[in-house]
Amino acid sequence: MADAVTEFVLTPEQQDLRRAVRRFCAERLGEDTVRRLAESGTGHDPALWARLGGELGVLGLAVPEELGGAGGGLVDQAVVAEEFGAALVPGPVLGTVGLAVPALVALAGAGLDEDLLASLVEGARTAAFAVPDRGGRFDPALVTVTETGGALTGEVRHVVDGTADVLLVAARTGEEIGLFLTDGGERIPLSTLDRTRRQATVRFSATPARALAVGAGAEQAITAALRVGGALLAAEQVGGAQRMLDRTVAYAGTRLQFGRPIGSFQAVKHRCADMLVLVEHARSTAFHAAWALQDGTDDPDLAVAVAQATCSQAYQQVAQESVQLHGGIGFTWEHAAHLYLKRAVTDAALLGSAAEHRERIAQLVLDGASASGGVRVATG
Amino acid sequence: MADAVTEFVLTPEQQDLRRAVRRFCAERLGEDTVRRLAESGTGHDPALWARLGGELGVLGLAVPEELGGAGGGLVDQAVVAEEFGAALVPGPVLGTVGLAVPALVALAGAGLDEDLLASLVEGARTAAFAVPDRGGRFDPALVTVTETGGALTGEVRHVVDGTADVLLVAARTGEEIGLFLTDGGERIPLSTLDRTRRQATVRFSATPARALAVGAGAEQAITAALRVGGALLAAEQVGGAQRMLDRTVAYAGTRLQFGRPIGSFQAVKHRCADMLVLVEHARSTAFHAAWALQDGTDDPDLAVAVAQATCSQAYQQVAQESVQLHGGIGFTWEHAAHLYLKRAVTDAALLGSAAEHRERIAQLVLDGASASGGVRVATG
Amino acid sequence: MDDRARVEKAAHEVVEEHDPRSVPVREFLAAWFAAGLTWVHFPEGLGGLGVSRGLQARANAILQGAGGPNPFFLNPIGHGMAAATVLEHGSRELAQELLPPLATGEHIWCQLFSEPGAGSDLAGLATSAVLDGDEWVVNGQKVWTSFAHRARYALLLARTDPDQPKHKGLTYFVLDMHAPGVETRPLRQMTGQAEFNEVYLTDARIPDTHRLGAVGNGWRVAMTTLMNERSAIGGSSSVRGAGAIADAVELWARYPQRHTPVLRDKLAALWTRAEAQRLTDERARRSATSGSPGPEGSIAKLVSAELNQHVYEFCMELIGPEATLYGDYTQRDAERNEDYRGPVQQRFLRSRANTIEGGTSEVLRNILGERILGLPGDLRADAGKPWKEVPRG
Amino acid sequence: MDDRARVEKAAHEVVEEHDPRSVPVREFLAAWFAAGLTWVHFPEGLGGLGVSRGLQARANAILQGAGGPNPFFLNPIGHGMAAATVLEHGSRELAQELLPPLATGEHIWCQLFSEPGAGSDLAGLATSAVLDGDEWVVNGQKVWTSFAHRARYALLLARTDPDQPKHKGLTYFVLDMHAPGVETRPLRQMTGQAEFNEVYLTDARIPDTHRLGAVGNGWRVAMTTLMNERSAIGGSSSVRGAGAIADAVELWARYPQRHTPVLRDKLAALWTRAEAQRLTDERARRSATSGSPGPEGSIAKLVSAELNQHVYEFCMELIGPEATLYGDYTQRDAERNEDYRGPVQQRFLRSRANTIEGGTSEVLRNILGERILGLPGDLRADAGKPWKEVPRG
Repeated sequence: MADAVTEFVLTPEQQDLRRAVRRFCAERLGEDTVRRLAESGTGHDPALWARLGGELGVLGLAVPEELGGAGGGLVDQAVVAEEFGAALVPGPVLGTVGLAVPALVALAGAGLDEDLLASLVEGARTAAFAVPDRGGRFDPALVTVTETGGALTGEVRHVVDGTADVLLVAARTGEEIGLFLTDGGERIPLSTLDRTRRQATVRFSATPARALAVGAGAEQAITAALRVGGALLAAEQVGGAQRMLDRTVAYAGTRLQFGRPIGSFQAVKHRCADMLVLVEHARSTAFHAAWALQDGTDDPDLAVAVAQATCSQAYQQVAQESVQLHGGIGFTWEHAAHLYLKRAVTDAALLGSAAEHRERIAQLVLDGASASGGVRVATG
Repeated sequence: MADAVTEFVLTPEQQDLRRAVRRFCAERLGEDTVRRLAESGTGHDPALWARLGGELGVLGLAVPEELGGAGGGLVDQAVVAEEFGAALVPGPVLGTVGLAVPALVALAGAGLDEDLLASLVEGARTAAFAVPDRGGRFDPALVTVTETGGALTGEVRHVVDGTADVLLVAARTGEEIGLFLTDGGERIPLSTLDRTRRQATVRFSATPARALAVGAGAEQAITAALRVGGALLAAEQVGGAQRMLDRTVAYAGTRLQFGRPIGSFQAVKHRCADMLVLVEHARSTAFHAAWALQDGTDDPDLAVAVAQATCSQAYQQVAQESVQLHGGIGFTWEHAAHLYLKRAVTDAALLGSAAEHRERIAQLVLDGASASGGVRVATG
Repeated sequence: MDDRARVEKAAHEVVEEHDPRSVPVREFLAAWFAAGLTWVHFPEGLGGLGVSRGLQARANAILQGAGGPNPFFLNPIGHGMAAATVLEHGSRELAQELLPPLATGEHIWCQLFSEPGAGSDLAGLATSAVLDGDEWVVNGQKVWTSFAHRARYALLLARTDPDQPKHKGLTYFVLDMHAPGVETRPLRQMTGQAEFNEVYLTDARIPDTHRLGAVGNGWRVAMTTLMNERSAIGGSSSVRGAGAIADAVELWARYPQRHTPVLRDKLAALWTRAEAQRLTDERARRSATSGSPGPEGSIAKLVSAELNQHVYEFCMELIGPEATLYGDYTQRDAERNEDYRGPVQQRFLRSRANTIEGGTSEVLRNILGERILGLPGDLRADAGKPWKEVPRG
Repeated sequence: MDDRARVEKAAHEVVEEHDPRSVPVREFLAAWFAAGLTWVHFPEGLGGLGVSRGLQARANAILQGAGGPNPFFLNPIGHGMAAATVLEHGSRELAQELLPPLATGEHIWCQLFSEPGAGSDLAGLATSAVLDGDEWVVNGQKVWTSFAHRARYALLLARTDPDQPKHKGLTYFVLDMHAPGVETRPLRQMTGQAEFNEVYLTDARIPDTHRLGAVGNGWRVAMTTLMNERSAIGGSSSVRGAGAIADAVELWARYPQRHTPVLRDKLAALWTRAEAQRLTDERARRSATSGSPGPEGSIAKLVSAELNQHVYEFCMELIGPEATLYGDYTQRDAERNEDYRGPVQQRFLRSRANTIEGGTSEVLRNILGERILGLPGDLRADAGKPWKEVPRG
């Protein structure tokens, strides 16, 4: 204890950051705005996005200053992601901030397009990450897009924020995997369950693209991006779950049935207590992952897998309980609960399911376990 | 509906039978007696057993009259098993009534030892079933005892009631499996978790034995016995779970904390409601299995697997909840809850775990499933 | 001729004289009613033959065997709740007026019980009915009403005496949904659909002859209706593997590339639970001595609601990335007798209401604990107080 | 010299002058106490140096680095609960008398709170203390007492005014366990062991100087003790994968023939939950502004109790048929500072008490709901009533 920066203890600057983002979201991204954008064609307001990048400056907090970012750490960005998740901020939060920007940062010195990175951080342009994953980790065998002569051919499904201005695309080039940049390709928007987090199928047919990296450099950048994306997605999940818990507790404290607040019934109170535990666990694992990636203090694979396994389950469970404890009103279109439930279901399926992350955890902690000493078994 | 004998509807005779057994257990096999026997060397009182077989006549209800039994159906025996489970009757209930007797009945006409069967039904002798199973079903590959020249060699572990007078033993004889009868072998009692349901390791070393059946006949008898044993074990589990539910409800209705019965708190009341559902499900599946085996009205494998998967989980869950809802007193040696918990844990491990039975259910209902029509998936 | 033969004879005559495959449905059902086959245990002249309720299954079997419709699905509230309530608590004249068009589906019925402020605490409802001459004047707002936009009549529970404790100040009415002051608005759900309605009552008038039961006796009358409702919602199919679990098994077969041993075990566990509940329903049905729905309905409702949710959660996990897609949120007014359940993602969302509608799982666990197990009731904040003094909101 | 340097210097001096590897434990701990290192935040002369509690970790690190004992394990109730309570609520003379032998482990302490009729409802306890001159005469029965058979002193909560509402009529004492009228009997558990005791109090006498806090103020004094207890029970290890989950992982490695993908997923889920709780404990520790245990302790206790149970349920499933065996039910008096946990079957049985002892999970969920989330309290049957008029049993 008592290090200058202690894991889990937010600095005063980070607390200010949190308050600023929360205020911005409350003023500019209230539920009405979120609903309006959710029902719009693109699901996204470029002007608002530019304000998040410019005025507020919270889209590239972990990007080094020399690359046009704020030069902070991933924990800063996680603080922002938590608030974004709480407010259900629509737009390319995951595609651009969660995946594309970290990939570009990882490519620093190796083909990095600094102008692009700066414009993404400013919110002037958007990007998505057209790289298939298996359980949130990169598997070259899944790459079906091919590159020949500076052009891409193939299809990637379920690209989050896939209608963004530019795409980072994993493609086979000869025997290797490369990471390519293109603003082309056919973008076929999908009809998503969560209209605040859009996806598209992306089709390339001799689409011109520029190589950012090939071989080990490309794979390292992809792996880094998927890890950061997993940690930031977990922070978003924490924010959504906390917001649903808060709203449920507020409702249970004021809604009267049988002449008393429903929160005075143990059936309701104890479920809220269980939601509290879920949210606390989610927050601990999400921020531990951000700290571990930022400071290199833990196995990044394990930290992210624990966060994703925990947060995906917690958010879904909390959102479902929230609907239940609101009763009929929580099932209506007018109430916000379903917006969070749909986000929770969506986030749980992105960058690896909880089951897939548990499998990774099992590989890391069980497969090498030894049976030295310890617990005995009575053998009759 | 409206058949002469409807599944799930007990006849007046079966209801009388239930009352008679319940009365006998209350008078002769109360908790003090059960505890005394549990702490005794053999865990079993031969005189009491003989009264169950003779005076009460409830050890061979499904045995045809011409073989010395009552000529009833398996449902009659399940009614008795439920009461035995409720009273934690010690002695060879599973080994003799659940497994050995059904095996001998299945052998009718093929080497059956009628005198033996009659003496088992009368409670004059006891038997156990030294046949390894995998998930409650017979797997010839597990048989390691071998027979040559009328003598057995090998070991069987975890034989329930393995210190019984005689053993039915599965053994390899040449290329085939045979079912053998012996009163020999070394019987090594195990120190069991549940002292009312004993086990032994049985070792044969050129132990004389008589062949009851060899080949298909032996395997059919073993399969029949394991199915009947599974159904009767499920009925015992129902009895134990119901007894624990009843005691818990009685306690919750009278124990006062905070000036009111603890059962008036939803935290307690709702757990009792969940226990009720578990017990009701267990009863439905256990008696369906008995009816299905008795009348051939359902796939016997499926009916027994559903009963075992359901009852093993239900009994353990109910017993654990019962300890919890009794609070500290339920954790003491003096209170009966632990006797039932230990029985529940034991029964869940015998004749296949719930997980193994679920695997069997999956084989039967999922592996052949077809995707015709039905539910669509929104594909964006 | 015994009752069974009498029912069979009457049923065979109707289907012979009015081939349900060719005669218009209402005409056929009018003949079915006239023959006393709609509810065989009802009195003669009111759609019945005055015989045991158990014989209804025999009549229905003949009806279905001849290709006839299921009258219940044409008018679920009418058949499932209204008919028995009107018969038991209305005058014979009222029953003669209301039952024939109910039986034929000419008059669809709905139920006006729940209110925004009275969900689990239904008896706390606030809609008022005040006597004015020989008419009652009704004001209030009802919600979660199926079929309201198509219904001709409603079962209405309203408060007639706010000075009484809440259960004692209620009265039960039949409301003409075409009366002035009755306004129906669709209520959109998270699925995008509007399966239910809100109903606003503004000085709507009901003749006193359309009161069911005595003034102040409405709660007792409503209990019959609710028992029937829970039984109807909870009653699982008697066919093994049918219902929600069938969706999961079909999806399992369609997504072999998504199979894992863990999902396989999960689905087997769900299937086993569905089967255990099916057998429990079957056991309750067979061992029931009376024909009226009892507390077993509460077990069925509790289990099937939670099971439905777990089944569709499983389905969403099974289909993986496709769970993040959704066809169409365009608002549509869904009706129970078409396939309103949609693709599996929609079924998942719809299942979230299962543990709320028709009695929350929390209320049902209280019922199981108190009415079946005999545990003591919750402490009550509103016990014995005049309704108007109990805090609401 | 700042406080940290002062603590470090004192600690190094003690371990240099009294090598904990060779000096008898009590002698060493007496020197440790004299140097003010037992509880550094306590006043000088009472085992402390009057510095920040956070520096205790530094002192302990030096102690353990030199191979010294963990004083807590030698006297868990004494260190975990009694010391702070005596310091805060006793006179300085009393603290000077009681703390040195407590610190060295010469006097083991126990806690006499729970009664057969007062479990979750601890404040409803019935043991009476009546003033007779300058002594209190105590009668009653206590239960679930660890270490009672070895203890010299007990923290006792007794009722001094039955006419007050239950929380207001309690007073807190230090009881000499060697006094006449104090009888200790082992209480056998389902494991066969007797880890706890019943204590019967028959006209046992306590000098008024051994009262902690004012007459009638016992509940407030007890709250400090209980917060410390919950924190001590619930506090999980800060080492990843330690505790109960380590047993499961070791068994997993020892039973490869029993591996299935379903069990693998289950164990991974348990491990993940244990890790999430460990991180949550860590987060609470690091962001705590005060050094005293807060409501986070209730989360830790709730989660670790249920997790322990699930871990040992998993172990029993993993070992299959061997779960049906048990070494030895012979009654033994177990003590917390030896390995009383035994083989895994015994640990499974022992874990069933985790959700009862030190606050049931039901009570803890109420605490989380009310004290952390701010939800309204349960309706109370005993609010404001004199204790003697509240039904008990």
